[in-house]
Amino acid sequence: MLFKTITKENLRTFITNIIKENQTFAPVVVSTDADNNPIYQFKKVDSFEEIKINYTKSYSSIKNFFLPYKEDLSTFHFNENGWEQKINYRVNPRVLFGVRACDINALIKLDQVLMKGSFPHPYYIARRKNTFIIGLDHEPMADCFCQSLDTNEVVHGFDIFLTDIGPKYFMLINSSKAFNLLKNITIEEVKEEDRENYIKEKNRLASLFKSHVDVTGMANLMDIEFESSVWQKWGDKCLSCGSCAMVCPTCYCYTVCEKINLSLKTASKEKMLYSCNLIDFAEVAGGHNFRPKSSDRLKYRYYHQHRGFVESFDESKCVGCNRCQKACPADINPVEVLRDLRKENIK
Amino acid sequence: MEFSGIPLKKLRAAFFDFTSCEGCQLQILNHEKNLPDFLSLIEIVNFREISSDKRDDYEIAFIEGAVSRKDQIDRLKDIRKKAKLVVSLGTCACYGGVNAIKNNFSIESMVDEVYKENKPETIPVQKISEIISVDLEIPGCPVSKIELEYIILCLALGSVIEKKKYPVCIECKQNMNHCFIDKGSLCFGAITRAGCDSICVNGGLPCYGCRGPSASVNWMSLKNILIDKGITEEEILEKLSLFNSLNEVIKDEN
Amino acid sequence: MTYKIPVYDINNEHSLSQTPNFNNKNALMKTDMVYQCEITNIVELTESEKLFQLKIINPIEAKIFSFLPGQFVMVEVPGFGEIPVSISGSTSRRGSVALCIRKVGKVTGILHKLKKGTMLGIRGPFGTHFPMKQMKGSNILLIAGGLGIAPLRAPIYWINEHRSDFENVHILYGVKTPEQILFDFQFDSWRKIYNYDIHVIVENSDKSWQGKTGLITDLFKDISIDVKNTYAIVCGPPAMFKFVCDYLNKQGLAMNQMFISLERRMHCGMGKCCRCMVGSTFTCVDGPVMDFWTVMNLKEAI
Amino acid sequence: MKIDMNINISHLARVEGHGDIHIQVKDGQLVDAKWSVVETPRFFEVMLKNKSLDMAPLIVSRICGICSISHTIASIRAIENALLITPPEKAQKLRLLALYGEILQSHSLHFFFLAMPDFYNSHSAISLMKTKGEIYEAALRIRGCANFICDIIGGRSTHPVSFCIGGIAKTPNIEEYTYLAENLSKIVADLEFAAETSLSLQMPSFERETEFVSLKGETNYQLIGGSLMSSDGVEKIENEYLAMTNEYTVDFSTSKHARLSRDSFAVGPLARFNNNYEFLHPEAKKEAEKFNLKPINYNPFNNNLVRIVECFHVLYKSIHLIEQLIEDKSKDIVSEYSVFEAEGIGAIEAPRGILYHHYQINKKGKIEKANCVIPTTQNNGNIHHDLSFLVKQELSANKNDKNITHLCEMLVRSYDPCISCSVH
Ligand SMILES: Cc1cc2nc3c(=O)[nH]c(=O)nc-3n(C[C@H](O)[C@H](O)[C@H](O)COP(=O)(O)OP(=O)(O)OC[C@H]3O[C@@H](n4cnc5c(N)ncnc54)[C@H](O)[C@@H]3O)c2cc1C
Ligand code: SF4
Ligand code: SF4
Ligand code: SF4
Repeated sequence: MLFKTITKENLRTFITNIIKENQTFAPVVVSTDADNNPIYQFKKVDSFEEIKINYTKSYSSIKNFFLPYKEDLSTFHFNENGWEQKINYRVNPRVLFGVRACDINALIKLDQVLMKGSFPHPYYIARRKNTFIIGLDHEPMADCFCQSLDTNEVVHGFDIFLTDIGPKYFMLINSSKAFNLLKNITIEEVKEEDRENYIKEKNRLASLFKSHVDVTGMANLMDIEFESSVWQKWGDKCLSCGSCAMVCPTCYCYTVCEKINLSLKTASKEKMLYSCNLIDFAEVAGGHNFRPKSSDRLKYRYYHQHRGFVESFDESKCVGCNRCQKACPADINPVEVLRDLRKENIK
Repeated sequence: MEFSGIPLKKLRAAFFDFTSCEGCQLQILNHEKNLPDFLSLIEIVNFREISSDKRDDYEIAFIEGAVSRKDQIDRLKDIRKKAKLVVSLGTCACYGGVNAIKNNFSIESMVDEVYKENKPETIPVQKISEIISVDLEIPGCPVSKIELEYIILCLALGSVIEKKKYPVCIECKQNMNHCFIDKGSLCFGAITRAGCDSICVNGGLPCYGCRGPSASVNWMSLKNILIDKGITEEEILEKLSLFNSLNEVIKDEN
Repeated sequence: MTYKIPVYDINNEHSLSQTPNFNNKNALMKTDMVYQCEITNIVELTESEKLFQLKIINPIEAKIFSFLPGQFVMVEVPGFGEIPVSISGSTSRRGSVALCIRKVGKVTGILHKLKKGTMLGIRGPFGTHFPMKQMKGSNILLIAGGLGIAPLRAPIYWINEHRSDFENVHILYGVKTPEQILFDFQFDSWRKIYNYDIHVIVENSDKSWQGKTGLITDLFKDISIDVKNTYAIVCGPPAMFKFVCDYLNKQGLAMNQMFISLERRMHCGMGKCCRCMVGSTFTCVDGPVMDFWTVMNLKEAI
Repeated sequence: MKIDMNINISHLARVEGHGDIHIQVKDGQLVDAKWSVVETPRFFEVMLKNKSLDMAPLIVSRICGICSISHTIASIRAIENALLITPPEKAQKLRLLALYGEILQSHSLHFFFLAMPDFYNSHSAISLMKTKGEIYEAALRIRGCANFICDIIGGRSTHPVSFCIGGIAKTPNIEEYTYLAENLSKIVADLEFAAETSLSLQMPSFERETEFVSLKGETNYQLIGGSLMSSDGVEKIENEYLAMTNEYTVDFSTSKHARLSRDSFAVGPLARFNNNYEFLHPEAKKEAEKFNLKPINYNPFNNNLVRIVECFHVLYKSIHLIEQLIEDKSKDIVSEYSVFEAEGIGAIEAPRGILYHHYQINKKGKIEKANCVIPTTQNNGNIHHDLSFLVKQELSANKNDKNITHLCEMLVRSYDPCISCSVH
């Protein structure tokens, strides 16, 4: 990793030029919520001015640039002799600008499952390797609890990461691709005062967290509290709508659906992101459902995050972005669920 | 005919309209790109709106619209006798649809108000399955042509027709919409069966449930959520009854 | 000066141009590329079950494809879907895959319409297998409920092909009604040629049925087992294997000497879609074959 | 020759909804000719009672699946007129564009799929597609593009979702505009090809002087709001629509009839053409000249050709409007409003003619009373009178019953009646 600084003016020029030559996605305002707060999403931008650089967090996570909601795994082409299967992993390079630390950490978690271990997922790898990520530090929102999950700091998984230190940005450069691009613009060596400002800023950001949840020993607790009434309590609220998993930066489960083209000449095998909260997630032949109740399914989502994933990778799958609560019509709040489980809410 | 080892059957289909806006029938002619392929999968033997040919040897009868007059009942029974497979096409046929709002008023006062003389005969609105047995329901106001294409293809191939069990919210998220409930308004997407690609929410309108309930409905929770947001029970009921499609959901309430 | 991000074409990676080898779990490969197979034979077993004999067309793929008893493949019917099916044949017949499939829904329904000569696809083998080598020198109890006999055919063939490695072999098989009995045309050869002891029991019998009536556990009265030197392989619905294994455990058979095969919904076979996760275990990668101890330690296994 | 003939067509095909034709001739003399609508009434006006305002456009959209955009816009306009809301200009432009889309969609549906088979002695477009492949490929592209406009602007081509009281809920992005503009430019050739082919179509010769009612063009071919006019010289403002329609019931039809200066009047493409010819787009005028059409034209069969003329008009207008919209960077698309006791009328030109929605709103913002007057309702009387005129003309030309039946069907179709709409 290299450490440099870049002036705000130069960053603007840099990003403007990147936008000119690459498909670039960055946060823009798309709506406002009941309290009149802006809602942001990563959308394709045509100029630096469109970007809301001081955005809070995007409503949907950036995982969908790597795991699209829907994606053709392969296509079948029918002919007189039968059929032929075709697979293509080609992805055009694109740039994501303004990605938060927790979201980059979420990608690292996905990398564990989808790039390493058994049966690496070529579709994901193709997207991951063709996405240039420029990260950006920010003040946490009141409901962000990434600090509790150690995901508010990044050390890898990005190309460039920026921290605002007043007149300029402190810059972490983490790929040769990034290094080559930066040759186009003036960047500066880190000076003593920059380092001071950087550390100060980092400490300031860390001190701003208001939401905390203790996840130590959570993995075992999940097993111990498997029959807990807490699940019933939250399960009664849950609408089994799957919104949480759709916006979550690390939920990756899916369903597969095949479609024959009306012409009967081709068919496609489509992967669609699913959610373990949906009623037929664990339904098998014969109609048996392993998780018939909404509370079973809600529990399972937490179980995968705080036990299953920990067992495999020694860390939780949740990064603490709290998008799931924002997207949940029933306002189910992961911090409250986990606290309930720790019996911290009982006075 | 055969498709990759599977026998392919060109089904003789008829389309009939009852009390409706005929918007669902219109969808059959839409999605123009696929229309020639679509028409090659079925043989249309009766479709008054676009053809003056009329034959009674149909295997599948697609019924659009609800019942709102006595003579329609006999017409329906006759269709049931002739068809091997009866399909309710659209929300009117499956649930009564917008027409059923009429059932909140007394027939007599209604007729009096609109017709001073030459008063027509009319009965309360009923869905098709209240009159005859229905083999397949394809709700939607209007039906989604893409879904209809899929169903016709399944019928031609003799394959199982899979209904989505999950609610509209999933599709709404796929379309990266901001949730109406987070905006403080009402939406029934969380209890409505997906398959429309959340087309209403994409366009700026909440989902009022034209496709009927999804496979897992938690009405009590949704109702509490809406009331928490400051939406009145009266408004919830008004919107819930737009299509007459979510009635069974409220029944659970008691 | 350019700001263009270079393309990284993963298609150029050497391993992606190779024929996928699903036994090499850690390699980057075209994980969704199927082996094309021809249906060479279809045996109608009952009204709802058929045995499909598939032949892998490409000789290289036929050579790569090797499996162990208990493993499964993902069967692809292009345009309709892909489903997990246990391999129900001998491990020694290279390039040939036998599948016994019950008609329950969309894909299986279409499979039952297909004729000899149709092309299908398979991916695999996936999952864990029965530890046949570890069982060497022991008595073997093969216990099947209903369709559970399908995955048992692989160990049945294996044991015969290595007959001297094993002691007594008992097959206990329970079904609901007599018509549902599968593979009874093979029972004679299994008894006489393979030298297995076979017991069948039917839950609801009719006049035509000459044999025993009752629950599968009733069959234990007819055999004697040496719990110290026996391994059990149990396949069937969750309620059945729990019942059977609990019984055997009470008789003194150790939990880790009983193996069962779990069924879950699966869409990939590779630990990616999460549909088959039980607690934190992937049935497709860490299973479907597990010993009873492991299963009992999984939340919501049954 | 003194002939007897009874023509009874029940549920006329290739029209929207259920209508019957009855002709009775005795000794070569016409005894009775009836156009009777037998559609079941749905009582939309009653359904609207006590409904919240935002529900009104959604409900009335379901009056008709083919012209749902027109109903939605008319409904919203009635509410906006009542509550004195002026939607932002951009929203107004988008609504107009959607209406263009609907006219193109509806006209091309009618011309190619419902009317065209008559001219080739065919029963349906489905069979005609096999022999007239080229025309139908063009027709499908035209319709595809028309539906695409509606999808993009209204969120969906049938029962739009993006129109709201005060404006519009979303605007297309640049990519969508550009794609739309490109597609529209592409189908110009298709439409020209279709028009070229239509030159050879023989419209039956028939004329009956009648009154034509439409919105009054001041500076353009008026489609949304403004004042009302008739070719007999009547002029009214939007709010006086009742004086323009004068609905009454008849015993042989569930749909009402209407009259103004004469027994009946006509609305629709030919009425607009006759009343507002000067405001047609020059390219549309050129087309009209090719068809030898000039105002004032009294042959209802020419409605068919005027549809093609109007297609040219809306096509060129749409292309132009999209250019303007691309330039229009304003973000203002919805006007705020408050509710009070009020009454409002919205008049617009639907594909089949002038359409009125009229609501009384109470102080709680609920609809107290509603009235909708549908184009086909206004045309029913005219169709009815045309029928006897046509039969008489053909009888004196010694035509047989087969010929007469065919012509009667064609006559009704040329009005493109939207029957379920008329019995709302
Ligand atoms: C390891 C394993 C081995 C199996 N071996 C055999 C075998 O040897 N013979 C045999 O007949 N069956 C076997 N099955 C079951 C078989 O996979 C299902 O019957 C099949 O997937 C149903 O597919 P369908 O499209 O016909 O059903 P669908 O129409 O999709 O649905 C019918 C039912 O099957 C369930 N289902 C759908 N897809 C799957 C899936 N991918 N996995 C599990 N359930 C699903 C649905 O939830 C539904 O309840 C095995 C399953 C597993 C997990
Ligand atoms: S579970 Fe919720 S808080 Fe955790 S990463 Fe997912 S969306 Fe964010
Ligand atoms: S807007 Fe409606 S459909 Fe979309 S997520 Fe919210 S509740 Fe679900
Ligand atoms: S979003 Fe809701 S109302 Fe709209 S089409 Fe879908 S199901 Fe129907």
